[in-house]
Amino acid sequence: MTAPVTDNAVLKLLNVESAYGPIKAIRGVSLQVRRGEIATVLGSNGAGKTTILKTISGIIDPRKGSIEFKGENITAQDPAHIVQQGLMHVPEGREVFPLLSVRDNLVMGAYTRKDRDGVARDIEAVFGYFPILRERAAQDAGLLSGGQQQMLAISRALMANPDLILLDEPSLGLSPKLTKEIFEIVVRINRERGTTILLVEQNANMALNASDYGYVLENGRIVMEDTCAHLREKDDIKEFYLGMKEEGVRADRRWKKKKNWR
Amino acid sequence: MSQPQNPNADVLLSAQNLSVRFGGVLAVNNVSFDVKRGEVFTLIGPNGAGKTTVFNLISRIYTPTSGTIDFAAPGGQSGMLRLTDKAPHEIAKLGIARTFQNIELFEHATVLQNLLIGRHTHRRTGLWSEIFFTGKTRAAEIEAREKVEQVIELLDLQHHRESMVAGLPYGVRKVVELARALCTEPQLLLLDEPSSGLNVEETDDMAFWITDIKDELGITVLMVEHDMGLVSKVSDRVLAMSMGAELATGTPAEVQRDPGVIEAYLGSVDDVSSLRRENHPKSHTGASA
Amino acid sequence: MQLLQLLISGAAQGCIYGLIALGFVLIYKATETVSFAQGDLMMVGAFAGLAATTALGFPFWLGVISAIVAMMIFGFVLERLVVRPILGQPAFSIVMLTIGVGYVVRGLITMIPDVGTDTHTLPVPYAGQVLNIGTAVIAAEQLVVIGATAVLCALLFAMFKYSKLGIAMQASSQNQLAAYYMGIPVKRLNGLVWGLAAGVAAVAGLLLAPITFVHANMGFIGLKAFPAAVVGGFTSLPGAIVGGLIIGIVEALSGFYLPEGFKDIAPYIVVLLMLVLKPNGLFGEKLRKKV
Amino acid sequence: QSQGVSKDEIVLGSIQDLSGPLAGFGKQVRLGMILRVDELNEQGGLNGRKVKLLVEDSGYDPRRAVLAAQKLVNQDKIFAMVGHIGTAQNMATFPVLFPKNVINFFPVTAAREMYEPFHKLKYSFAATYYDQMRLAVPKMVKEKNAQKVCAMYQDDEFGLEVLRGAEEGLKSINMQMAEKTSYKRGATDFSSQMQKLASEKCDMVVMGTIIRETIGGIATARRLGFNPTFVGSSAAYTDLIHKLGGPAMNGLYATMTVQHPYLDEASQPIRFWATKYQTKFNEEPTVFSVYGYNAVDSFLRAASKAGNNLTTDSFIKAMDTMVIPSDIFGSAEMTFGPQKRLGNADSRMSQIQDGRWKVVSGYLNK
Amino acid sequence: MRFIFKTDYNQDIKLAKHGGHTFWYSALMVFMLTAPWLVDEYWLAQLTFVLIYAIVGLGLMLLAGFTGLFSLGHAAFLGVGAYTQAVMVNAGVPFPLALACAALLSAAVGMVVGLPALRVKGIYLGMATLAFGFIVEEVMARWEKVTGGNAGLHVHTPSLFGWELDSTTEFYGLCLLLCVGATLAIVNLMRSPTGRAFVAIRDSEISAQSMGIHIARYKTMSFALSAALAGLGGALYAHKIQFLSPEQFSIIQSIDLLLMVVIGGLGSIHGAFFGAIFLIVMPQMIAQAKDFLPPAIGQAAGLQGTVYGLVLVAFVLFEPMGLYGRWLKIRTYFQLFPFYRRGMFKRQKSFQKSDRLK
Ligand SMILES: Nc1ncnc2c1ncn2[C@@H]1O[C@H](COP(=O)(O)OP(=O)(O)OP(=O)(O)O)[C@@H](O)[C@H]1O
Ligand SMILES: Nc1ncnc2c1ncn2[C@@H]1O[C@H](COP(=O)(O)OP(=O)(O)OP(=O)(O)O)[C@@H](O)[C@H]1O
Ligand SMILES: [Mg+2]
Ligand SMILES: [Mg+2]
Repeated sequence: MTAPVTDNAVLKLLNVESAYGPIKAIRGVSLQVRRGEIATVLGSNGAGKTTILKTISGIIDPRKGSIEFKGENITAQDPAHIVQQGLMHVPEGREVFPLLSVRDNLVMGAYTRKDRDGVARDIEAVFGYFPILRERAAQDAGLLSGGQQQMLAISRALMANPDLILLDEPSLGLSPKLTKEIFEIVVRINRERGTTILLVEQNANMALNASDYGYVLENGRIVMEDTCAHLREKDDIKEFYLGMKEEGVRADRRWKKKKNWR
Repeated sequence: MSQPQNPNADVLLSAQNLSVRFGGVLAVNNVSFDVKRGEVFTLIGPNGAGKTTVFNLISRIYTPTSGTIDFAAPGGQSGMLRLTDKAPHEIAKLGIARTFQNIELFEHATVLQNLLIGRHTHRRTGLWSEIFFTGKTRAAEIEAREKVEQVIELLDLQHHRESMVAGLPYGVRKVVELARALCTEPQLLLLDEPSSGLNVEETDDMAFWITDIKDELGITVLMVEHDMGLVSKVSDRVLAMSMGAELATGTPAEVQRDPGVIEAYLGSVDDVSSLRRENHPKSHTGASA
Repeated sequence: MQLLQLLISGAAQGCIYGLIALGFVLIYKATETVSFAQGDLMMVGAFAGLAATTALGFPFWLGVISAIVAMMIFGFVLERLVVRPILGQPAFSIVMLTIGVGYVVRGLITMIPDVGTDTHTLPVPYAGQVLNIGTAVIAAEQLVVIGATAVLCALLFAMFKYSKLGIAMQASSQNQLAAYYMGIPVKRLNGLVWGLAAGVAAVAGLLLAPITFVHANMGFIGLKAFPAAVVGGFTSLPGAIVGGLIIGIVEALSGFYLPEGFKDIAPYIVVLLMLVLKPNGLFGEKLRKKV
Repeated sequence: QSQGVSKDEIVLGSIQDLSGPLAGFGKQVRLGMILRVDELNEQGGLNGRKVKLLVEDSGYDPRRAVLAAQKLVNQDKIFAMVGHIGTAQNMATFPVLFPKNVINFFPVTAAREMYEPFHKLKYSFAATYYDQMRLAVPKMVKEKNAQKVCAMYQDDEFGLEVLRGAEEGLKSINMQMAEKTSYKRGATDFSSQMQKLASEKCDMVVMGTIIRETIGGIATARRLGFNPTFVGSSAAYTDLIHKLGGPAMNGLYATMTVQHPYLDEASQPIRFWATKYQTKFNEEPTVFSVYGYNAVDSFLRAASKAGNNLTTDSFIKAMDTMVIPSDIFGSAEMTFGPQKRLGNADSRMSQIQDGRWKVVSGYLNK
Repeated sequence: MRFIFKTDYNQDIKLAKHGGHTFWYSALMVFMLTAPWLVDEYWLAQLTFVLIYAIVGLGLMLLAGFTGLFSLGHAAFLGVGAYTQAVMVNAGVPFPLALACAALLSAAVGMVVGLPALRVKGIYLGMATLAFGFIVEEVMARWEKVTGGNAGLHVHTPSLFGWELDSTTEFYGLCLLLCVGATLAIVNLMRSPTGRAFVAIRDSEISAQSMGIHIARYKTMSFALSAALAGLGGALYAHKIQFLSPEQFSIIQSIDLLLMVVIGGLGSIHGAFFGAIFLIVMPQMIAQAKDFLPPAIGQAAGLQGTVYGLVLVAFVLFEPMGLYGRWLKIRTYFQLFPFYRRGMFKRQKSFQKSDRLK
């Protein structure tokens, strides 16, 4: 069964501006994610991708602009409230509960849910995706390896059975095999449950293949947006994000680097 | 203390039959390897294979349940030092520096201060000289800054010199951590997933840097990495681990061809187009318009 | 026989420390801060009981219950007014805050004309009765403390171990950011924790009142409960009770067998020994950051 | 001309514990002082000078007492410090007062340091705890035919003074303290102490205790079935003992210098005074109210004797021949001289009978 | 906004970063030197207390603010210093020698306390130091032969070869001298490897260790230095207050000291001074202010504690960075003057993380 992509936007950002103290991290970002689609934000280091996601989930209060989720204005709301509306965020840097067992971490993922049976079923489901978590179910999450924690962080978000998942670099620290698997799972969840996904990912190749629509962020501004099919064909994208450079360009860059260096 | 003889003058670090157990988990299981002077040696393996644990054993955060680690004595002396007999803070002094998988910087300090802390092993001043800030201390401070500036220039960090680490994006922090490790002027550099969180272009830069570190600075590199592109580009030899045990060793190409490695680690050949939605949604105008 | 009486007296006193330590552990487990106001909340609880039974003329049990409820509300309000605005600041800010709150609460109680500076008794129905155990005796007041401590400890233990709420409280203390990401209403839970802690404090205050009297400085006994919590491990509820018992018994024995002065510092010597020998206390988990 | 005295005003300072462990007492001393000051000012003052009383809070902390004294002496320019509470607190302020020639008048503490070693600016009124116990203990031993005298005392200067007095008194009748045990201020558990005394089979226990500890200690002893004769100092002579401790306190002896002003006291002048106090402040007076009242009263007597030209020197001169007669509260006559800075060393015994203090002896004199 | 272009490493190391610094600190020094002629005796005495507490505060700042080790028993070091000084001066030892001994003995005690600190952190360290504080207090009370026990100990005026330092002004001069010296010492330390090692330990022990920092040694050193300054402050305190008794060095004093550095602003040297000013001036202000209140409130028992607590709570609520943080904002406001925007210092939401794992 494949859920169709519909036209109405679940998430809408309008001219959002966020800052850390005097430093503006994003400057007037507008984007929208439609129900059932996978959208992605590409951008180099420090472009402000994480900041956008944090602003959406209420961890940062924007200076300006508004954020709408499922038709409700959630600008600067309490993060817990936003999650209760059905929005889940897989943060950069895992952020597991280090002194709780793996199982309790998963239970916390389902905090907003009332259906015990559904939760039990979903725990089995994520154990199916990542068998290592079942093995370590009673271990403190803080003792897992980096990649295992990443699996836990993703699983924990799935436990909430949300309408929209914000994924911040899900493949961070995962083995090539698992990276692929993770994306397969993400796509599967999108297709089967109709969960909408907003994805931030350094592995642009994966991201552009798995997503439907993409935004390119530079210095806190959106500079390009299009369907991923189109983006994949653009030369800039190919060069800067997919690493398909001609040898000449590459050597040139190498030389520039080298020149600075005695 | 027994002074194990260096069997091979080329070997900088030698781990023999390392094992470590945490409760029921055998995180590292009888692993042996040698890192030769001047090479880039890479550990790969599925998540939870025990790669970081090997690093932690070398930097003495953990003590092995069994096995030994030896390190060629600094200053060109013959013979090997038994690392497993050393205290954790002595490791840096011997010339081993490392970065961390989850980034462990001094958050409430500037980049410059972080790098200066990296110079700690080269400290020459005493407490009293520092309290009175004598000429000697001043000279030492200036010298430390000169060294730090060289690293800043190498890694292009000028822009961030005075920024607080807490406010830096993930990618920059990775570089700062590398810079801090370089400031100790190590013989052996341990890099735990240097490219995670970097995009393709930045990963490219990282590859250049690692090559430069090896070639120009003559520093031996032991690294853990998941990006096979980077691994093939810079490593001389690769050790693949799985479930704590050794899986395969060899050149990057050899290891990548190993069926065991493919099975446990690499997965099927890269074809990610299968992820695409079969029927593309029709293009829509963005909200930003 | 001497020894038996000493052990019994020590254990009874130890339960008092344990009871107060429960409050510390509750707050620590759920918010990772140490509340220096716990002793003062206890004092306010005792005064509340006093007000209910004497000024308002409630019957004893009604007075006790209304005092506990009033204190829980007070805890809620306290959280809302002063703790919530700085939620997310380093734990140490909150420690300072509780010290400030302690000062204010003690000062305000002292300022109540005609009541604040005096010492009072809380009339309890079981006052003055004693129970004979062989040749040793134990006062009814102490017996009640022991019983209540056991019950409270069991309840709180079950909450943290098995209820989603209790786990969520621990989760928010370990990683507040992640707790928000999970949709855990951290603020509301914090309010609940402070309410509960104030309730526990009120219970302690009411139980202690017949033993130590009600006065503005009765909260200082909290300083003896710290050692109890540390010995037990600070994160373990049963540990708090065991720690309390150890401290109480050590105190009783050293008061009897050792030279003058040792009784007062014995708890602290035990703490220092404990921290040197077993830094995380008897039941504290051994923690290490994985890098 | 001395500081603090002007044409129409005399400024007096006092430091009380208004927020610490003795806040209850500090408050009452202050009210007692205010009562007397107001009486005077309503009558037009002393030689046309009104008295202004400044009270600071020390929280029973010597450091804060010093800061408060600095404010009073150097900023407010007080003429004298009157009725300052606490031994250590007083001692700590001496170096602030004396260089500025400010008198420390009738501090509310019965420590010997308040008049010894001699200093021309020290005046003390109360029989010291030391003297109280030195005289009371031998008398009680004889009366009760006690064989083993023991002590429980607070581990501070106050408790030690009681202990030392009792030991000295025992020496005078060739006895020794059989066992002694101490506790820290604020302690709530006295079981090991009392068990220690019980196991020694003490038949008289000297209590170097104040209020809650007196009650706690005696209650614990009674529970353990240990019933010696308890003898306390004037610090334990307060109505709180029987009000809080209930019937278990009956039988406790304590020394006293002034009588507790019960509102229904048989003595008419005390009843009148107590009612006045009650009406003015809406709370019942205690011995501490009396201490405060008396301190100011005695000061005024001396100041009035010093005449219109009130200076520190003239005040001291007036005090040199001062005799303060016995008052309504039953304190003994006080006399002062150039070298005699303690009013008297007399106290009486009283006992709690049927939930109330009763005077049971005349003045104990050497 | 001031931009500083750096052209020389020395510029980075220099204490005064620009002309403004030089000017203002010189002005402050001039004021401090002329203070005896500018302010009356009462305020000079308060100023002396401020200097003494600033010295202690510098030490505690080193420990708590820079090394991240919170001590709940710091009054014990103050006490050790004070009693050492008192006993030695009373025995006729020249006071500079006594000062040195006070500082050294405190430092030695600090090292001993540092021992458990090597294994415990956070709240456990707080409890260890708290326990230690109680024990020292008890020793001061029980060791009557030396300390005079609870009866207390009078301290003679400091004298040097027959010259007595008894006037308020002279003693103020001494305190000023020592305070400036202590400040320079700490400032120097903080721009040297040792100071950086402290900060490193505070932020991440594991990575400090991997940078070659001997955690145990530096923690002990931090304790020793901090205790030495507390001992020095204690010695001066002994002279200023002239009467010592054990309860002056109780947990209340320890908490006051901690409040001082927190209210001043953790992690800044200015903070120690701001905190000291606060600690001394605040109770005096309350005492002064209550004369203006209606007597029913102004004279009520407990007022002082209530106001003190309220101020403390208000500080934590509205200025968690302490007085120094507030000062920075005011300064920035003026530097930026016409361009200052509201919200510039608006705090972003912040989130607490377990510091059981560090
Ligand atoms: N806590 C902070 N304080 C100050 N500035 C910050 C903070 N966090 C982020 N910034 C700044 O905001 C900008 C955007 O950061 P953000 O983390 O959103 O980047 P990003 O696109 O997610 O980068 P990365 O790919 O490295 O994760 C950066 O320039 C960074 O310096
Ligand atoms: N301190 C510890 N206590 C218990 N288990 C541990 C501890 N440290 C590591 N482990 C376990 O040892 C195994 C190896 O962990 P390690 O961190 O070395 O993996 P890794 O190879 O670095 O994986 P990744 O690529 O995901 O970072 C994991 O299963 C982990 O859960
Ligand atoms: Mg990011
Ligand atoms: Mg790893």
